[in-house]
Amino acid sequence: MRYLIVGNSAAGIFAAETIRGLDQAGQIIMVSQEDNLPYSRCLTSYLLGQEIPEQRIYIRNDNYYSETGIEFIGQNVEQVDARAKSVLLANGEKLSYDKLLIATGSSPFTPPIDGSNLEGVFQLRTLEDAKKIADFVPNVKEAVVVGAGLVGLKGAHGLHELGINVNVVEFAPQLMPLSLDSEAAGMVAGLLEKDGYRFYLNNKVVKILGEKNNNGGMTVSGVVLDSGEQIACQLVLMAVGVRPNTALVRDSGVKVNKGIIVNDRMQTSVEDIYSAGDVAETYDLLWDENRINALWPMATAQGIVAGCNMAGIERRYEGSMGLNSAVFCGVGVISAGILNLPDGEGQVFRAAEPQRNYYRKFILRDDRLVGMIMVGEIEGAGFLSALIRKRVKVNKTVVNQWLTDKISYQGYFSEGIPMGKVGQ
Amino acid sequence: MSNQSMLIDLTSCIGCKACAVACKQENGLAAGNTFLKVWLKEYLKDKVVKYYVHQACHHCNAPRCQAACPVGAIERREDGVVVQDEDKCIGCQVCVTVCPYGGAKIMANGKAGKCSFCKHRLKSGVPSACVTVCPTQARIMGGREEIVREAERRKAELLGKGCSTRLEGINDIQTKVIYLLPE
Amino acid sequence: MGFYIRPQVLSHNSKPMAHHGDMRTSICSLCNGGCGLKVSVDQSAKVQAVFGDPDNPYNKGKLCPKPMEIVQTLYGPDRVGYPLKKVNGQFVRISWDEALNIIAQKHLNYLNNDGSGSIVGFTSKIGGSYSKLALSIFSELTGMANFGTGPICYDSEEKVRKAMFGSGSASTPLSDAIFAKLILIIGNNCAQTKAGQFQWLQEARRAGAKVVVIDPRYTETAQQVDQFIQIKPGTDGALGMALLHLIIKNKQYDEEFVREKTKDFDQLAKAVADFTPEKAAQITGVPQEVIEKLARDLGTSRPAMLWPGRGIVCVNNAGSTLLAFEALMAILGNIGKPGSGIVSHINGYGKANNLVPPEAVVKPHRKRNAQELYQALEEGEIKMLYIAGNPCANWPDSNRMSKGIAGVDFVVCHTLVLDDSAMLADIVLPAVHWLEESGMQAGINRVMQWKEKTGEPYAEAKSGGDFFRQLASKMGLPVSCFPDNPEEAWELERTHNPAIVGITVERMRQTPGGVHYPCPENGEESVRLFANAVFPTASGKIELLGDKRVELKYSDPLEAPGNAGMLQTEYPYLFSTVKVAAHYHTECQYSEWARELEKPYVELHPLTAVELEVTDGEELRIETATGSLVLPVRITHTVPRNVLFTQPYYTMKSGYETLPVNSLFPVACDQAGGNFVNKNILCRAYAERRLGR
Amino acid sequence: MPKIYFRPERCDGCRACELACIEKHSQTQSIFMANLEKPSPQSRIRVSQSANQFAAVVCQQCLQAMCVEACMTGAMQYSESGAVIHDAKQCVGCWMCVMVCPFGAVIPLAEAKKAGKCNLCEEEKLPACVLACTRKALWYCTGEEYEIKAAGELECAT
Repeated sequence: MRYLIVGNSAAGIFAAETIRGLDQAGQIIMVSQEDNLPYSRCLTSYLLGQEIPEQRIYIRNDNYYSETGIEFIGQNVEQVDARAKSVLLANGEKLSYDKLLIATGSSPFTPPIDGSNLEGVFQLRTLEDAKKIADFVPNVKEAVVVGAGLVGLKGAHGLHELGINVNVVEFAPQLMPLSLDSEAAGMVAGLLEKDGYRFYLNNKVVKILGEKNNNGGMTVSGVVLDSGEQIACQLVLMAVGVRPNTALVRDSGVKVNKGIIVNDRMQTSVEDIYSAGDVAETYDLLWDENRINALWPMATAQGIVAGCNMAGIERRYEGSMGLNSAVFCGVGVISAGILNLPDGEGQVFRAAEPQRNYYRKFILRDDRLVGMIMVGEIEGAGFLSALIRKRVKVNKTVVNQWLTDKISYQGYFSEGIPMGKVGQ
Repeated sequence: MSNQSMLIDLTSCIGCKACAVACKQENGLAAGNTFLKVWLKEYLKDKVVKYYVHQACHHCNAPRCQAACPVGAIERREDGVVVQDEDKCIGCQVCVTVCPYGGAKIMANGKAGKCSFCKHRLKSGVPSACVTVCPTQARIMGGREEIVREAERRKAELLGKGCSTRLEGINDIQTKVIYLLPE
Repeated sequence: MGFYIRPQVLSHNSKPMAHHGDMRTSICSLCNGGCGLKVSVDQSAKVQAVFGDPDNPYNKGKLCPKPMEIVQTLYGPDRVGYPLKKVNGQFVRISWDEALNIIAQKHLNYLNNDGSGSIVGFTSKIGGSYSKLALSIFSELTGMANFGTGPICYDSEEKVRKAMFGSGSASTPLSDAIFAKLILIIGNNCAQTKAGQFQWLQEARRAGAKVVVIDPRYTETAQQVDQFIQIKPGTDGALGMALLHLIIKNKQYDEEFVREKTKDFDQLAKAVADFTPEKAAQITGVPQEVIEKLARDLGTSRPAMLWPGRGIVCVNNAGSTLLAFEALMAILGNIGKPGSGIVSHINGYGKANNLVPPEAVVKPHRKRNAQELYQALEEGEIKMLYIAGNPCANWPDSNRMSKGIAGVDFVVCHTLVLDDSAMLADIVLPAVHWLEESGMQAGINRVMQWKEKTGEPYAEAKSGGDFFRQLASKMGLPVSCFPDNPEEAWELERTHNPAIVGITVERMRQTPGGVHYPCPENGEESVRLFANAVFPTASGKIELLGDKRVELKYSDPLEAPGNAGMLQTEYPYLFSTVKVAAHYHTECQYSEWARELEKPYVELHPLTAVELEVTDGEELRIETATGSLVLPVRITHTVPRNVLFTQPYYTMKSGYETLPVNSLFPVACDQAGGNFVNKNILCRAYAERRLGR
Repeated sequence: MPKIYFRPERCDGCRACELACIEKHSQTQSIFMANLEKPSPQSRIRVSQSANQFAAVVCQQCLQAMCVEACMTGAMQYSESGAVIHDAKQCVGCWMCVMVCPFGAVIPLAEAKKAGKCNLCEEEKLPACVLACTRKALWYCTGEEYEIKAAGELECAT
């Protein structure tokens, strides 16, 4: 059996390791645009901020490919030919496969802003991006980060760690609009502002200004906001979102919506082609529809499921859900599930103590926990995210206690919280 | 075949363990994996009490394993069958530690496993494998009321012979599998 | 660095069976219970699973665990698929042709140089009726003496019964239990040994029968019945004689039947005249009142059935015990009527005669009994052996047997698996499993059922029927004597045996549950023997004292063969084997499931355990005059003091890797001259840890 | 692989396990000094209460551990022996593991910016908590041993 895996991040390597574990004899070929050892993209901002040395960004050791018997090819895959069961590499070479996994992830989206091609405009996704920024920052004092999502804020943090003044511009009225509510976002904003960050909410960059540099090119000198305000800066970090890398499957018959559509076995609409990770649109168990949940834990779980099914062991993927964890100025922030239900739907439990950066919010729908946010004391958060995943009815008195008490696993208790029928 | 109950009459069990092997065969369980374990128990009261324990899932009405499973891999279906989904199981074995009956068991690969009431057979209206083979009617299956009636009848009959027994699963704790035990 | 994936947890533990397979009907050939099977077979004719046949009137779809364990034996790692030849201690694969050539040449050599007596067969029930018939034809053509399962299982029982009634077979089908008023089960844990048919006893009880179990152990059978009588091991004969004494004294016997249909009644009465219940109570440990009550019950409950088990057959005083109980049934008139008689798995239906033209018959130039065989092996009188079975585990003094077999010049083993005996062979031949061959299978209900072939033979496995025919051809023997297939074999057997001539393959196939035998030309079945009260003995009557080779006289098991001459001070305990439902002799141990269900152990009374300073699970070494064995202890109140019980299913060359228990039993037969003894043998025991282990 | 099993019906909530764990994970290795240390050592086993029932929650060494799947730095992994181990050197304190552990058994050590979890006291013969548990509510054994032990404890009611 010849397994071809496109992409060497979370989904790709977990799939490869699963296949290797189940099929010692099979040939595993991994192709990636990035010609290096598997590393964690989530750690690029840590690398940028010099919080970790480069070697720690790699999540597998130096001899990884040879030890696991994976053939690695550092090439971009241009095109999948499903009928011929082969892929076309950027260097013109063709690779055939018996089972193909597309785990190409996603790429930052660059909005059409005037000046976005100037020197000093960056995005932060890959190791290479981080290195490029690192090379550039010695001349930077002032930076603008476009987008206050998790990626933007982590990038901002990296720059801030280097002693750069960071200005964050966000279109929405709050930070992290997809993973926090306004109250928690306000709390995070307060924390960061105290640390020297400046936020421009309800705003967007309409133009990036440039000036001639010594090399004859144009370098960033500032940005113009929608409000008319100008911010002088030497670096712009674009973090306004990502798009799945689906270009390689065009004309292959693989159905694509926003991402590649897969079933609960991670199979695409074309036989023997599987997809997992940020590029795949998988079942979201809270929204009960296919969605992209571009998250590390989902990518690994999907990779394992894909690997099993590719190696002939039928396994089903339960589904994804939104889950985020971040630390701002030493304060942990965790959110999970559905954070904003339409008005009148569900029930919300909330507790806030801004003076000690403590916030908890639990969202119930049909007596089931569907979402939560925890700022500050985050111990036991996993039990709640598991409850959300489990979709069981919960006892409201206990949920109320969790607003202030320690949260702990209840399954040992005979009157344990999760009871009743699983599912919707 | 919904609302099916099972009676396990340990006073009629001859310990041949056909049920245990039928279970293995039916559910494709390799050595080391058991949903049903039959073992001898013996103690002294006013007489020697000797019977074979049938250690397996009782299919509780309020299963503790379901409450304890952190990932929702165990579910009590509408027909009362408590099923476990191997795909969801993460192998924490908590279901095993909370079950008062030793019903959820540690399988050879470390994940948990348990009796599924042969749910694949129920679908086609066939009783569970263990019931079909039992040579002594120690395992029978049928509608809940019918099974409870039969259990009470056997209990009364045994009492008439001076043998006191106890029924489990129809009083304070309700289970789909009812046990008639010698006392 | 650790790992991020644990592949072993990704596969599924259970794969519920999809019932797609072709379901074929067959008959279980393990314990002679004759349970109907439904065998699910896949497209490549591989057996997938075994179920009970709901249409079989005898087991009604119910089953014990044994047949379900088969699939694992059939395709398990121990199964032999190809002929093997031992070269420098290692087995190498050879062709059937080469194997047959070697065997034929060796056989002819020994036959010419050492005589027919130098070649001996050890066969058990491998294959079925086809193999059995071919073997008997081959034996007649070559003068080869055969040792079947008789000496280790039923010889005493069969001989005593034959001497009394003229037929050694069971006289009554088990299904007759529902007509009985009283069923006496003695030395027989049928709940374990005939589990698939146990429902008949339950039905009998529902129909009003009283079931009495006499056993030293509180067995699973004893648990399920109306009365359990615990008796000292090996003293059943005394109980039987006291019962005879009481029945005769109280004139509760069937006077007319005794007068018309039995012989030697006066001698019988004389023999038990002084065997009072007081005396029996002293010997057996059964209170006098209980004996008297049982006699009254027997005297007043007719019809009654007797179901003796190995507990009174494989013992050193079997003959007189059997004589006593069967005479008891006879004088009570419990013979030939519905719900009476003797139940047994012995299904003798006579031999087919004249299969071989008289001029071609070769008589064995030496006759030996089973005991003498050991010496003959040791002294090199036997040059060549055909083994189909596992004598190294199932015959007593297994170490001696193994040594004997190892010393034989040339050993051929026709076998399913590489067991203890096969390992000693020079040529190993792959045998078909009984599910892979059709044939006639008799059962505990006195019926002959046609067992259909279900699976295709594994690899190059061959039936004994084919093997002996092809061997005969290589040896230049008249091949025309041999049948070509199981159907033809049965046709041959039926037409050469007037007792079963009415039972054709077609008739068996068409009759659910099979045909009761004998069934002569007129096609009439005999549900129970002696229904016409005619007995095929010399006198035409029941000879109450048999052929007098066995005396109706109680003999103390401690003074009887195997124990006589042993010092009780040195060997203070008794040692016995008892069976479990998951195993049939040593055959099922190649199933992983069976090994998981049953682990060997030795049962001890708590006080015996205290005396031996062992607790539950600790290892105990048991020693007899012939060997020693270490087993974990299971303490139980259900066994008498000073008696140790273990099970006879484990061997060295299987997953158990335990010395076969028969190595502890001496080569001893009871007075009836039939059975080897595997119960009530003196032993000593001590905690294994004392040896510093 | 042996691991810690918790038998809920035996626990009386004495919290000896927590204390023993704190001592084990302290710098001073002193049950008296441990709580005075900075950063204060954290117990990896936590006793929780519901009504009058108690339960000790500790890493269950899941076979398909959610923390291993969620860890974006590769710090959470399976050891050769099969335990779930945590490589503190690799950990950046992102609390992804805290976010997913369904038992809440991964402890965020905020001061150290590292996750902390039960390591079964790998260098000891028996985990400290198991030793400390007087009610024998914590068992340290393999799955097979657990099955045998637990079957032995089954009430007649089975």
